[in-house]
Formats: sequence, C-alpha cells, structure tokens
Amino acid sequence: MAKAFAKPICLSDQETHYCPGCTHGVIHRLVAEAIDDLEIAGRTVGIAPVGCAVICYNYFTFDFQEAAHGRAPAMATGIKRVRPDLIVFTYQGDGDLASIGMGEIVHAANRGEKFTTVFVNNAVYGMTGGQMAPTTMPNQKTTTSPFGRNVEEVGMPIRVAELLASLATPAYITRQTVLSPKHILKAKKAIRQAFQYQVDNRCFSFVEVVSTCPTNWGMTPADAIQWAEKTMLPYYPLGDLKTPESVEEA
Amino acid sequence: MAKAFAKPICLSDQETHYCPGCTHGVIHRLVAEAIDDLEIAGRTVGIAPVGCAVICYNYFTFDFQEAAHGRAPAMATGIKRVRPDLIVFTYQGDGDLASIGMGEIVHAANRGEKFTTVFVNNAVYGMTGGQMAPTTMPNQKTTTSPFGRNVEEVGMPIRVAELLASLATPAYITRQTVLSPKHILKAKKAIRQAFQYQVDNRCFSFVEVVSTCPTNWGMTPADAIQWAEKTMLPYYPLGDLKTPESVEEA
Amino acid sequence: MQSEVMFAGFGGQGILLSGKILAEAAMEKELEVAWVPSYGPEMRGGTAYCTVVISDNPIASPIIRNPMHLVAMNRPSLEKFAGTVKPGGVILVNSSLIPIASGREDVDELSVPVTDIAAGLGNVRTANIVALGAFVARSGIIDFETLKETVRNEFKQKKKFIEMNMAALEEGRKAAA
Amino acid sequence: MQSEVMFAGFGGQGILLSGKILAEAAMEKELEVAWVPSYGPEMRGGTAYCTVVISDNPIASPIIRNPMHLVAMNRPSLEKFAGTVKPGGVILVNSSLIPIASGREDVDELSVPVTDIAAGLGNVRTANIVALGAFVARSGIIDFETLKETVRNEFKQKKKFIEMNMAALEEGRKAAA
Amino acid sequence: MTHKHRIETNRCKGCGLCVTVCPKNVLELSDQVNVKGYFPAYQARPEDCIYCTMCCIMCPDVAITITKESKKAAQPQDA
Amino acid sequence: MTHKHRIETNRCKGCGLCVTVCPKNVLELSDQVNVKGYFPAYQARPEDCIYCTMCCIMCPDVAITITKESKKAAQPQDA
Amino acid sequence: MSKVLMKGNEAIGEAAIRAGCLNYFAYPITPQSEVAEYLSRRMTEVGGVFLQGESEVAVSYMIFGAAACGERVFTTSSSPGISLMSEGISYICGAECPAVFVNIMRGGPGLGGILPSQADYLQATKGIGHGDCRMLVMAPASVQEAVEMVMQAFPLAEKYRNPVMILGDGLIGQMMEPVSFRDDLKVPPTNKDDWATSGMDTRKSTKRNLVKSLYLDPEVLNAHNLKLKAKYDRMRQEEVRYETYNTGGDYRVLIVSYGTMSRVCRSAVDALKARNVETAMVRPQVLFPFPEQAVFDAAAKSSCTHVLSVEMSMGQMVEDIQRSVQGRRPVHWYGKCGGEVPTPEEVMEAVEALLQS
Amino acid sequence: MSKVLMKGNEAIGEAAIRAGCLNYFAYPITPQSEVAEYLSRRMTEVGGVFLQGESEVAVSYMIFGAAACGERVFTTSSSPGISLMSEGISYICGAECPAVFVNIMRGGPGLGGILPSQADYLQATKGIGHGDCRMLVMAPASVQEAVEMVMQAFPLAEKYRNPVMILGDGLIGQMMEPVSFRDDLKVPPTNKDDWATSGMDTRKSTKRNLVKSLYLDPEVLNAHNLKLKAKYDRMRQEEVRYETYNTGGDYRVLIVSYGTMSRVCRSAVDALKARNVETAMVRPQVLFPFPEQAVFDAAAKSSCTHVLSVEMSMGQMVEDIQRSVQGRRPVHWYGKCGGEVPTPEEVMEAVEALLQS
Ligand SMILES: Cc1ncc(C[n+]2csc(CCOP(=O)(O)OP(=O)(O)O)c2C)c(N)n1
Ligand SMILES: Cc1ncc(C[n+]2csc(CCOP(=O)(O)OP(=O)(O)O)c2C)c(N)n1
Ligand code: SF4
Ligand code: SF4
Ligand code: SF4
Ligand code: SF4
Repeated sequence: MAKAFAKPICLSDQETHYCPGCTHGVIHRLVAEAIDDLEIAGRTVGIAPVGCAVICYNYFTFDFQEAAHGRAPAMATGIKRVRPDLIVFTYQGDGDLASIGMGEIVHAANRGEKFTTVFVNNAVYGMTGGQMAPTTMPNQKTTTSPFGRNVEEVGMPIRVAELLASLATPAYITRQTVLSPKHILKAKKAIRQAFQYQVDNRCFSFVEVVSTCPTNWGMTPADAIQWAEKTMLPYYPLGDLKTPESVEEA
Repeated sequence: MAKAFAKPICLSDQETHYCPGCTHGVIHRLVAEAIDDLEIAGRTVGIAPVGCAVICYNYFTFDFQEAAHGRAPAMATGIKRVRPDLIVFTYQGDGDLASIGMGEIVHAANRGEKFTTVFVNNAVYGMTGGQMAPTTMPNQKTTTSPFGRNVEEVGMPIRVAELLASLATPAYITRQTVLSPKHILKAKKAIRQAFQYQVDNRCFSFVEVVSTCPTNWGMTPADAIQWAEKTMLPYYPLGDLKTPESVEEA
Repeated sequence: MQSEVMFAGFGGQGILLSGKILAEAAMEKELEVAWVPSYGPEMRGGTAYCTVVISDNPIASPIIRNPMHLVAMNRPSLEKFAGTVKPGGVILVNSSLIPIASGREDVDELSVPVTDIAAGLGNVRTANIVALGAFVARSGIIDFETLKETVRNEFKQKKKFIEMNMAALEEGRKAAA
Repeated sequence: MQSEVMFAGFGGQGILLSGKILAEAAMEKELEVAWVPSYGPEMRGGTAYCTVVISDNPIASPIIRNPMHLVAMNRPSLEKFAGTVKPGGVILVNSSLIPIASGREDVDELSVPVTDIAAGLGNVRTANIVALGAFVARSGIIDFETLKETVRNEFKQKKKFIEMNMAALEEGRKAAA
Repeated sequence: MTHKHRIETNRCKGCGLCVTVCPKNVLELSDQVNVKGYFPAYQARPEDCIYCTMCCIMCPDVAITITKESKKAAQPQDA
Repeated sequence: MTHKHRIETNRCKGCGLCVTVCPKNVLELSDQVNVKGYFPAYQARPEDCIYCTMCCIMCPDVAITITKESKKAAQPQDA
Repeated sequence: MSKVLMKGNEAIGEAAIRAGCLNYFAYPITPQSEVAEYLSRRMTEVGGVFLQGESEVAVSYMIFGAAACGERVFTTSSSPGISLMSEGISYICGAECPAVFVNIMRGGPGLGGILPSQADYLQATKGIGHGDCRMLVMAPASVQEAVEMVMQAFPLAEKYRNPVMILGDGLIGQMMEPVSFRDDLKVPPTNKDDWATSGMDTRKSTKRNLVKSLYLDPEVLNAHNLKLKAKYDRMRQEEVRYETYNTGGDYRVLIVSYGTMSRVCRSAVDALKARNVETAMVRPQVLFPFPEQAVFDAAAKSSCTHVLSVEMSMGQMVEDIQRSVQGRRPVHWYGKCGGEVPTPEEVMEAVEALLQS
Repeated sequence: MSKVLMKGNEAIGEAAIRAGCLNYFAYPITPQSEVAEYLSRRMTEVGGVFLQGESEVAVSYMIFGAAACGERVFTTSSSPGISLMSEGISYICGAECPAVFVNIMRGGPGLGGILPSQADYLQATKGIGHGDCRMLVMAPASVQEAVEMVMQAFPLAEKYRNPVMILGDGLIGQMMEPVSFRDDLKVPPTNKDDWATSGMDTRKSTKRNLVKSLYLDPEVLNAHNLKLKAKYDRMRQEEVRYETYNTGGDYRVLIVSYGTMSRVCRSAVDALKARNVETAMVRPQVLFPFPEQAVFDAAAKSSCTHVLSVEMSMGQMVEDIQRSVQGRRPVHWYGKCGGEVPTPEEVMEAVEALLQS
C-alpha cells in the first residue's frame, strides 16, 4: 500500500500562478509524468494556448512554443510536418479549442496529424474573467451569461470528444477527468497512451479532461469538484470514444 | 403522368455562368421552388458563398448578401439575430463550408441559429481550378493532389452532415443528391422542409447535396453523374441524419 | 487643487471598491475625478491597487506615480508604494496585517488595525470601509457626511449591509481621531 | 525592335499554348520575351487571350493594348481586337469559324480555315498549331526552323503528338504561302 | 388542354443530361451550334414525349419547360 | 526503509483537496498563514498516514511528496 | 445633465445603447471584456441583441450581416482580435455598410501584454485590410469623450456607409470617470431602403437589394474604388477634428499626441510652462483623416524649433506628422510601448533633451 | 546560366526550393493558386513538405510553428488571404521567427476582383498587424526579379529573425518570362540553436528554447519592443533598395513607381523623351524600408517641378513619397485599381496633364 511520490523530472520547480484548487496543476503533472515515462523530453515541443495556461511553459523544462488563441493545432501541424521526429502536444482550454479554435482542431484531427492534444474542459473562460464557453453547462451563470446559459438562445454545450470521434480518420479520442485520485490515475494512463500513439507514429491523439475553475465558478475547490461531478460528468461521459484499433476493426 | 413545368418565379431569367452539366443550376432551382412554394421571397435574404456560386445572386430575384469565403454562417447569424423575421439561407460549397468555414458552420449549427444552409458537396474546389477539398474522395486527383488524395497524409473526406448531426442542439440535418430526377424530387422535398423549419422558427436546418463538377473532374456531365453515384454515394449516404423531432424523442 | 489617493492591498480586500466610493463621493461634491485601476492577467492573488484623482479642474494625466496619499491594506503594498507618497500626505497602514511602519518622516502616518476592527464588527470584508472612514477622517479630502451618503447609496440594493458599513465608517473615523 | 502578338479565341482552343510556344521559340533565339495571359474567374467559355511580347531589349511594359499582330481564332476575338492592331501588322483570321473579315485596310490580313485544316489532319485540337504555323510563316517574326524545334520540344513527353503537330505546322505554313 | 414541350435553344449548354434521363428516348443533341457555341438538345422524336417532365427536372439550366395550354392559345405562342 | 510524507508549506495554496481525499483523515489546514497568504495543509495525525499517495495525486501544486528512505538518511534531510 | 461614475468599457456599451444601437456581437478579450459583460445584462433589459461569437473572425461577419440589413450594430475588441477582423472590415468597406468597431488597444505585437498601448495606430489609419479601404478613426482621451464619440460614430458610419473605429487605449476602457449621456447626440438612423437587404416586404418594394464587394469587371471595380476614394476624400474635407493646447503664445516645441497619452502631455505642457519652457500641443481627436493642416500650421510657427510625437508605440503617428510638417521642422518621436504610460516627468525630460540637442 | 520560360507563380515556387526552403503551407486563391499546384508535385519530387491548410488563418500558424522549429518555410496568398494572416504575422514578428510571405495582390477591398493590383501597399508596409510590428517588403517588377527576391528573402528573414514579404501584383504571378535560378543566391541557413524549438536532443543541449510573444511585465514588453524597433531601424539602414531610371539629366517630373506598374512607367518615360518631355523614375525594390533619401534627392533636383506616384491603387505609396519629399515639390497621384494596368499612354497623359496644370 505504501508508495513513494515525487515531482516528475520534466516539471520545473516553479510554483504555478493558478488559483488554489485549480486542476490545471494536476493535468500539467500528468503530462510531465507521461513524458518522463516515455523518456521523450529531449525531443518534445509543447504548445501553450491562450488561456489560464498561457504561461504553462514556465512549468515544464523542455522546448515550448506559445500559440495564438485557438491556433495551437495549426502550429502543431506546422511542426510535425517539418519535423516528424519531434513529439508535439498542444495544451488547450475550452474557449481556446472549442470556440475560436474549432476549425483548427477539427481539421488537424481529420488530417490525422500525429500530435497529441490535451483539452482542459472547465466549462468557462478562465483567464479573461469567467465568460461563457461553448462547453458551459445549461443554465450555468457566467459573466456573459448572467442569467445562466440559455440553450434556446445559444444551444447546448459542445461535446468536443464526440464531435472529433465522429470523423472518419483513425484517432485516439478519450475523455477523462481529475476530480478524484482514482480518476487522476485513469487520466494518467490515457495521457500516457496518447503520447504512446504519437511515439508509435500512429495517429492523432486527444485527451479531454473534465476540470474545474473554482474561481470563476465562485466555489471552493471542494465544491467545484462536487459540482463538476454532479453537473458535468453526466453530460460529458468518461472513457475512450475512439481508438485507431476500433476504426481499423470497423 | 403528363405534367407542366415552369421556371420558378423567384429564379431570375438570367442564364447562369456555370459549366455545362454543372448541378449548381439544379440546386438553385430547388431553392427557388421552395421559396416560391412557401411564398417567402419578400422576406428572404440569401447569402452567396465564395466559390463557383459567388454570383448566384444574379439568378434570384430577392435580397442577397455576398459573404467572404467560409463566413456565410456568421453573416446569417448576424441577420437572424437582428431580424428574426427574415428568412435567411446560406448557399455554400465544400471548400467554403467544410474547409475555411468549418468553425462558423459548427458554431452556427450548435447555437441552433434559425437559418437554412444548402451545402453543395462536389468533392473539389470549383472556382479556383480544381484544388483538393476536405470532401475530396480517397485517391481522387485534383490540382493540389496530383497523385490522388492520400488519406495517410491528409485524412479521410469529411462527412459534414454526420459531423453536424453529432451536436446536441436540435436541428434538421439531411443529405440529398441531384444525380437523377428521382433524387432531385427528394432533394426538393428536403429543401422545402428545411425552409419550413425556419418558417416555423424551429431550428437550424442543413441540406447537404452531393453534386458534380464535370469540369474539374475532367469528365463529361454524364460520366460525372456516374462517378458521383459510384464513388461518392457509398461514402456519403443519403437521407435524414437528424430532425428536431428525433432529438426531442431521444 | 488636485489630490490623489492610492488604495493598495491583496485582491479580494475590496481595494477597487474603496477607491470607487471615494471617487463617487468626490463626484457628488462636483469635483473632477478619475479612478484608475491596475489590471492584470491573474484572476487571484498578487497586489491590486487603484488610484483616485480628485481635482477642482479637469484632470490632465490620470497616471500618477507619486500620489498625495496611500491606503495600504497589506505589507507588500506598503513596501512597494510608501516611498512614492508626496511629502505631507497621509499613509494609512493596516496594522492588523502590517507589522512594520512606512519609515517616512515627512508624512502623516496613521496606523489602524482595520482588519481587526472589521472582524470585531462581525465581517472582515468591511475592512476596506473601516480604512476608508479612517482615511477620509484624517485627510479631510472630502467631508465625512458626503462619504456616508455615498456609502449608503452604494449598498442601497442590499439594505442589510448598510448598517454594517455605516458602523465600519464610524469605527474608522474613531480610530483616526 | 519590339513586336507583340495577341492570340485570342475560345477557352479550350489552345490559345495560351500557341502563345507559349512562340515565346519559347523567341527565347531560344536569345530574344527577350514576356507572355501575358488574360485570366478570369470562369472555368469555361468566354474569350481567352494572351499577348506575347518579343524584343531585343529588356521589355518595359508587358501590358500591350495595341499589339503588332493578331491571331483570331473565333469571331468575338476578331470583333473585339481587330481594331487594336497596329498598321502594318498581320491579322490571322480563322475562317473556319469566322465568316467576316477584319475590315482593316492597313494590315496584312490572312484568312486561313485552321479548324478545318486541323480536322483534316484528324484532330481539331491542333488548330492552334496550324494557326501558329501560318502566322509565323507570314509574319516572319521568328524563323520557322526554330519554331519547329520548339514544337518538337514541347511535345517531347508525348511522342505520338509530335508528328501530328509537325504536320499541322506545315499545313499552316502552306496555307500562309 | 394539351401539353407543350419547349427547349430554349440559346439557354441550353448541350450537357446532354436531359437526353440520358428521358424515359422515352425523345431527345438528342443537335449538330447545329447555338449562340453560345454549344450543341443544344432538341426533341428528335416529339411524338413519343409523354410530358413526364423528367428532362425539365434534370436540366441544370432551366432550358426546358412544359406548359399546359388550350390548343388555341398554343399556336400564337409557338410562332 | 521507511516512508516520509512532506508538505512544502510555501508551495501549498490551501485548497484543501488533499484533506478531502485522505482516506485516513490525516490532513488538516493550518491556521498559520504562509508566505503567499494561504493557510497550508499539514499532517494533523501523521501517525495515521499509510503513505497511499492519494493526497500527492490530488494536489494540483505538487506540494506533497512521499519518499522512501533509509532511516539514517532521513534525519538530516528532515532538518 | 446628471453624471455617473462609470468604467470606460461600460460607458462605451451604454453609449451605444443611448445612440440607438441595440445590436452587439463580440468575443471576450482583455482589456475590454467588461463591454460584453455589461451588455450581456443591459441588452436583455432593453430588448436588444447580445451575442458572444465564436471568434473575432466570425464576429466581424456577424457585424457585416447585421449591418447589411440596415441595422445599427457594433463590436468591441482589442488588438489581436482586431487583426482577425481585418478581412471582415475590408469587406464591409467594399460593400459600403455602416458599422462601429471599438479597439481598446493593448501592447503588441503578438500576444504582447494586456496593458494600455497605442500601437495599432498605423493598422487602424492605414492598413486595416487589403484593398483600398479606410476607416474613419476616432481617438477619445477621456471616458466622456469615448461616450460622445461612440454616439457620434453611428451617424458618421451611416453618412459614409463605411465602418468607423473608436481607437482607445486600455486605460480608456479600464478607467472610471464621471460621464453624462447627451441625448442630443442621438441621431435617428438614415433611411437605408435603397441599399440594405432588409427584405423586400419590409421596405414595401419589388426592387431587390444586393450587398456585395465583388466586381469582376476591372473598369467597374476601378469606378467602385474611385467612389470609395471620393468618400475618403470627403472625410478629409469634413471630418478632421483636433484640439490645440497652449498654441496661443510662442512655444519652442510642438507636441502632437492623442488619447490618454495626450492628457499626460497636457500635464507636461503645464509643468514645463512652470519651468519657463513653452510648449504647445495639437491633439488629433480624429486620426484618419489626420489634421495635416493644423499640425503644419502649428509646427510652422516661427518660435517652434521642434515637433515631438508622443505615443504609446514605437513611433507610428510620427509618420503622419512628418508627412504633415513637410520638412519645415525636425520631427521626433518619444514613446513607450508595453503598458506603462509615460509620466509627465518623462515627457518633460524628452522635451528638454530635444532642446538641449 | 540557362533560362527557362516560366509563369511567375511557378517560378516563385521553384525559387523557394532553390533557396533551400522545402516547406510550404498554403490555401488556394486566385491569382496565385499555381504556386500550390506546382509545389504539390514538386515538393513530392524533392522530398519536401506540401500541405494545403484549411484556411489562411491556420496556414499563418503552420508557418509560425514550422519557423519556430528553425526550418525554412514559406507561404503564398493573395489580398483577402493576407488579411486573414494579419494576426499570425504579428505573432511571428513578436516571437522573432524568420518566414517568407508572398502576396500576389488582386483588386480590393473585400472580394474585389482577381486581376492585378497594388492596393495592399499600406497594409504590407505599415499595418500588417496589431502592435509595433513591421515586415521587410520586397516588390519585384519581373519574374526574374521575383525569383531573386524569393531567394534573398530567406536569408534576410533569418538575418532579422522577422518575416519578409514579397509583394507582387497579379501580373507577376500570371506572366511567363525567361528566368534563371542563380545558385549564388542560395545561402545556407543560419544556426538557430540559440532560440529555435528544435528539440533539445536535436541541438544537443540541456537548455530549453521558448518561442513566445507574451510579455506581461510592461517594462519587459517595452524593452522587447525597443529591440524590435532597433531591428527595423537597422533595416532602414541596410536594406533600402531601389533603381533609378533616366535620373542623369534634367527632368521636369519625377515618377515613383514599383512592380509591374514601374515597367509601364519606364515605357512612358521613354515615350515622353521622344516627345521631348524629360521625366525620370525612382523604383523602390524594397518598399519597407522606403528609399526616403533617394526619393528626396531625385525630387529635390532643381529641374524637377512635380513628383508623381503611379500606383495600381487609389493612392497609397504617395503617402510615403510625401513624407520623403518633405514639401520640396508637389506630390501627385495617378493610378487605377480594379485590375486593368494603366498603359504607358495613360501615364503619359497623366504626366502631361501635370505639366499643363
Ligand atoms: C484573438 C484573441 N481573442 C481573445 C483573446 C482573449 N482571451 C485570452 S484567454 C481567453 C479565454 C481562455 O479560456 P479557455 O480557453 O477556456 O482557458 P482557461 O483560461 O479556462 O484555462 C480569451 C478569450 C486573445 N488573447 N486573443
Ligand atoms: C479568404 C479567401 N481565401 C481563398 C479564396 C479563393 N477561393 C475562391 S473560391 C474558392 C474555393 C471554392 O470552392 P467550393 O467552396 O468547393 O465551391 P465550388 O467552387 O466548388 O462551387 C477559393 C479557395 C478567397 N476568395 N478568399
Ligand atoms: S481562473 Fe480558473 S482555470 Fe484559471 S487558474 Fe483560476 S481556477 Fe484555474
Ligand atoms: S467549375 Fe465545377 S462547380 Fe464550378 S461551374 Fe464548373 S462544373 Fe460547376
Ligand atoms: S439538360 Fe438542359 S442544358 Fe443540358 S442538354 Fe438538356 S436542355 Fe441543354
Ligand atoms: S492539495 Fe496541495 S495545494 Fe491543496 S491544500 Fe493540499 S497540499 Fe495544499
């Protein structure tokens, strides 16, 4: 039962700027653990989004690029096409990936670009102060949906993993969460798997992570976790939506 | 058995600039027939794409706007939000809608914007000289895929109707074709239905039409029809993918 | 005559609101005012500050590097800004959280345990109002009655807060006496 | 010395190719050349034309509104451009498709049924080469041997076309005699 | 009441699609070029026409119409 | 060999998530503010700790580590 | 008129409503997200349209579509977001639709920073999009002026059937100042029946309207461009707007500055006067068209030996000043770009350095 | 050197390959789609990268990502497509990456037309994106010059770690002319180990590289902008490039013109000489930095009474000429924009009209 636990090597020592209880920190660690595990830090290039994770490069020790809002998949495409030997991942929030960057992620996924995307779905725009995201839950209040998301007016939240899984090109598409240690351990496996597919030059790989934003939800970290479990998980079911194997079998 | 057939009223007299046998002409007529039928020309605003149909407004007699490449759904959103009483449709090619305009169509569909999109899928960029489109078939030769579409390199063709149907917001999403009179009569019904949903202020409605581009395919019109039947229809199956009723039941 | 007040502290200490209330009070007196916030990318933590400029003439530059007065709600703020205050100005130090003094000889330094006073009133979140009361009482930058009126107005939507905040103002005034 | 030739006709008549071959032949002779196409948005139909400028000095403006010569492959082209040709130039009229004349007295008008000749050779698509042969023979703009060499080169990938096109050139030359 | 099948020769682009869909094999492409340079369709066997409108429905250029008309009115329009 | 549970007090943001996931209810938030102004977690009942790493896994700030160490080495590091 | 203390961003949102514009589409970006936050409530109250678009590209076309229907419509963004609207703004110019764009500038290039800047001057006044397109660009120096300019922008956009931009720095958006909303600035919309695609029934007409920017015939496109050029030339005649400060007496240095920066310069002019260094200022309130003549005249004054452009940028307006001054006086630049607004003291130093040189 | 007859667009594609750039991302648009069509074959032959992106916005970031890895990379587009790259170009400037952008201009604004134009001058030279960003802009007047400039653009982009734009009009892309590919213009890439995100193992380093444009601290962002400004100032020192024509003798009118238009003007200068009207021309080959001094000197010549900017636009470069001439001579504009290239005769008329005025 007793185990050891240490900071992954390719995670830097720097303390993060995230709010207390923000799950970005956990997800960073899982990415770092996967990269450590696969011993690929020396050939990895990360791509930071525009969102709360915009300076996430400060927390990793390998090469990094900073994208424009939503364009990380295009940058990753640029890198992988000219340097297929590099391991590339994008780390993107839901405003970044699902709103302004929808075209880029759909096309990168559909072309089967061989990079990995870690998609942090916290149902809100964090960095800019809690505006509505495409993933905001029905009736959820945000600074631009002060009366709650009205689905009659702006539609239902987008399930990005399902959307991408509906494309015909083979890919690894999974949805995970970090709401409890058990979930975190599963998410860790999924992220490792996503990188593994890339190392094997297999396919595009995509890990959606259902997350929290206690600050903009106006909750304590513990309450945020409960809210996400109760409200988000039923709408954003966990698990693998697509694997390259499942496509080949079909 | 014997019937009459006349040009729809809201189709102008002007001869089109389309190539011989190009199915854009048929689809224009079907749109005009639906608008005549519903007697809505006086409150309709069409939106022309950038593509071979860029000057399609010359062939209709009601108000029209000309969009930028891919942005017709955003323009339609702008109109419907400020003038919900108007009937608005976008007419878009596959380069326009599925490549550069992917973000706009996904978001308009997901918000449930109450306009109608007629999506002409001819598997190629027509106007600019036959470049590869997201809908180009595997191994199909185009001016930018001179050795045929290599799915290992650029992925599988995008099935836009399926992609949009995977969104949770209620909508009418159907795929039709105009490869034969029988198909045309079905497509006519679907287009009329799409406008009907809009007239009823019900939901976003979307009609994909599998079409031909004899010129850029380098075929006679008759051969183009055969090729589309043989190659495209198996990959782009016809029929309704989603109706607002089906969502409500689910 | 122009005078400037910098309010500084942790985000969440109500810094921006104190400034806004002062600015509104001055506006009531038909003075020219400008309220200039610091704004940064981080949602939480770090130092928040704002400057209120009050003048009987149109305000030229609203960017003030040397304010007349400072209300320092936490230690980093005092350390960062104490040196910028003009000679003769008031420096209010929230002694509940700041164990040190400004070190300035040429200013009117006023040490008030505003957080403790607020806690005593039953709500630490009124610390900013305690500080405002103390600062206005000492500096005389506007008359106290107008300030009270403005605070009353500010909370008119949430009646139950009015009393608590009026008490906070009074406690501040007493502490500054 | 600079001279310009406009090739004009329907899209699909090989207009751009005739111009390109002439330009390449001139380039072989170490002359300066520029080939300027018309380009439009429509894939099919309408009038296509290109201008070839040949000079022994660097070419200044490649935009020519009054060319020295005109090769008109269809009626709209003749009608549109006949008036622009400089006095003394050659106007080749494809009499297979053009039932009218240029109406110009001050030019060297040459009427050749190039489409019919090409059909006689077994492939209407060589009409452009027939016209080119006739035009070069009449205008003497470059020597015929170089032209033949260039055509041979142009089709070197598709050997089976070489012979047909050489025959087309010859027929053109004969028609111009 | 009778039916009238009419092809606007100068609107036709000679694509031949009407020819292929006619169930009674009525139509053919002409060998006379029209003003646009196309070889337009015409009713080679008008007597076989059953006015099913298949050709009209297929024609991308709305070059074919079928009208119902009383015999009287038909003639002047035909001129 | 033994295990060592360590919370970097100044890295901790006092979010309390470790407290909620500890299966043995070992952790609590301190009432002493840290340099960042947060109330950090600490092992209120270290004797109950089973070194399951649940808190480490949950902590968004990598503020908790558990190391295996020989007893000898442990002490100087602990200082 | 009663005054309220308002943040620039909120005041801008309110001003649009007071101007009769009830349609707003936008995408969040610091330092102007408060406009959207404010209007997400306010538009509901007044029965207007608030929609958060999926991107700035999409927003620019939502604006286009709505404007082409003849409805008053506006958006707000900040520097990177405005770049994404380039194509859309060019289309709106080409299609001759009125619309209002607000750019609350932050430091650049790229992601840059989020603090105030004036580094989009050249983009706004010269290079907003491809083709021969221009916008009228207004530059407020206070929240009150921002409010007035927003209210004036709608009728101006309609007068020219062209987009109008309000170019404010981050401080204009973030600062609170007392504002009053002048009812007299509310101008009823022009009749758009002859061009707007409002639906034929709506305008009781059988003539259809068409909004487009494509002109395949080169002569027609040239004529269209000449028509646009005539509009821009008319703006040059009718819309120049500027303020002078201390230009009455003899001054040695002419400062040209706009927006927040000009307020700092005003302090500097006063403080320099106290030191017996006479300076004057021209403050363009409209940046395109640029007050060429006013700057020329002020620079040509015999006492004046130097002209100084003071900008929160690496030297952009200085090019227009050089153009205007026509070699009569040396033209210099002083500025910063990154978010820190230069202080009066820094401007004074720059002026004094000039005079020592 | 052997010459081949090539279409400008194809020659541009080939030139990049000859320059050692084997990476191309683009989106089709008339009048430059032939570059993509050509390279879709050629890159396969040479083992390079050809990818048709989903949009110009995406392409600009594919370029950014690839450039940030230290690889030579380029794209081509035309006016509306370039507007969509505005934000991306600003990011690439901010992040200091080398890359080459080719704009084969068509008439605008909006969808405009597809025929040649020079209406993106101000956008390219002044307003390509938000923030204080600039590009070196080269303007070829022939297919041969286009080829040479493309080959020179890569080392220049690397010298400055900044994007370089080749600004050609549609004719440069569509015309065929004889070209030779000069091997001597092929310059090996610079060592990018100190900044490019090429993977730590690749450069055998334990120091990681970071490519970014965000600087939240205003002082740091200001310093970063000053660094960029220093680069642009260095360009102003080192990269001015122009050609003069007939400036030797006494002339009455100075024409300033670039690209295809300058060739027409050259014909006009010759034809006017034949009519005893002496004119001269300065042709900027690089548009930013602008040859201010050369234009000033040529305009200041005592015989010269007028300066005429001849452009396929509604008057854009004329602003730079006004700035350069510093009031010494009246500066005029003549131009067209819509696709028709003015003829030598039209230019001659414009010159003669000037002299009669
Ligand atoms: C083009 C552009 N538009 C808008 C912004 C402003 N912006 C920065 S972050 C952000 C939203 C980020 O939200 P999300 O992607 O959900 O990430 P989170 O902050 O929640 O982690 C926005 C809109 C920008 N920087 N650039
Ligand atoms: C921003 C922008 N990019 C590119 C183009 C060039 N362009 C015009 S039409 C077109 C493709 C049209 O193809 P599609 O949408 O499939 O329609 P089709 O012509 O086949 O009907 C392109 C790329 C443009 N006009 N604007
Ligand atoms: S605002 Fe939300 S997403 Fe951003 S750091 Fe705070 S909790 Fe995390
Ligand atoms: S190019 Fe293709 S899509 Fe365009 S008109 Fe011709 S056949 Fe139709
Ligand atoms: S379908 Fe229409 S266009 Fe085609 S041949 Fe028949 S009549 Fe002519
Ligand atoms: S989870 Fe981490 S940051 Fe949160 S209280 Fe525990 S140790 Fe501190």
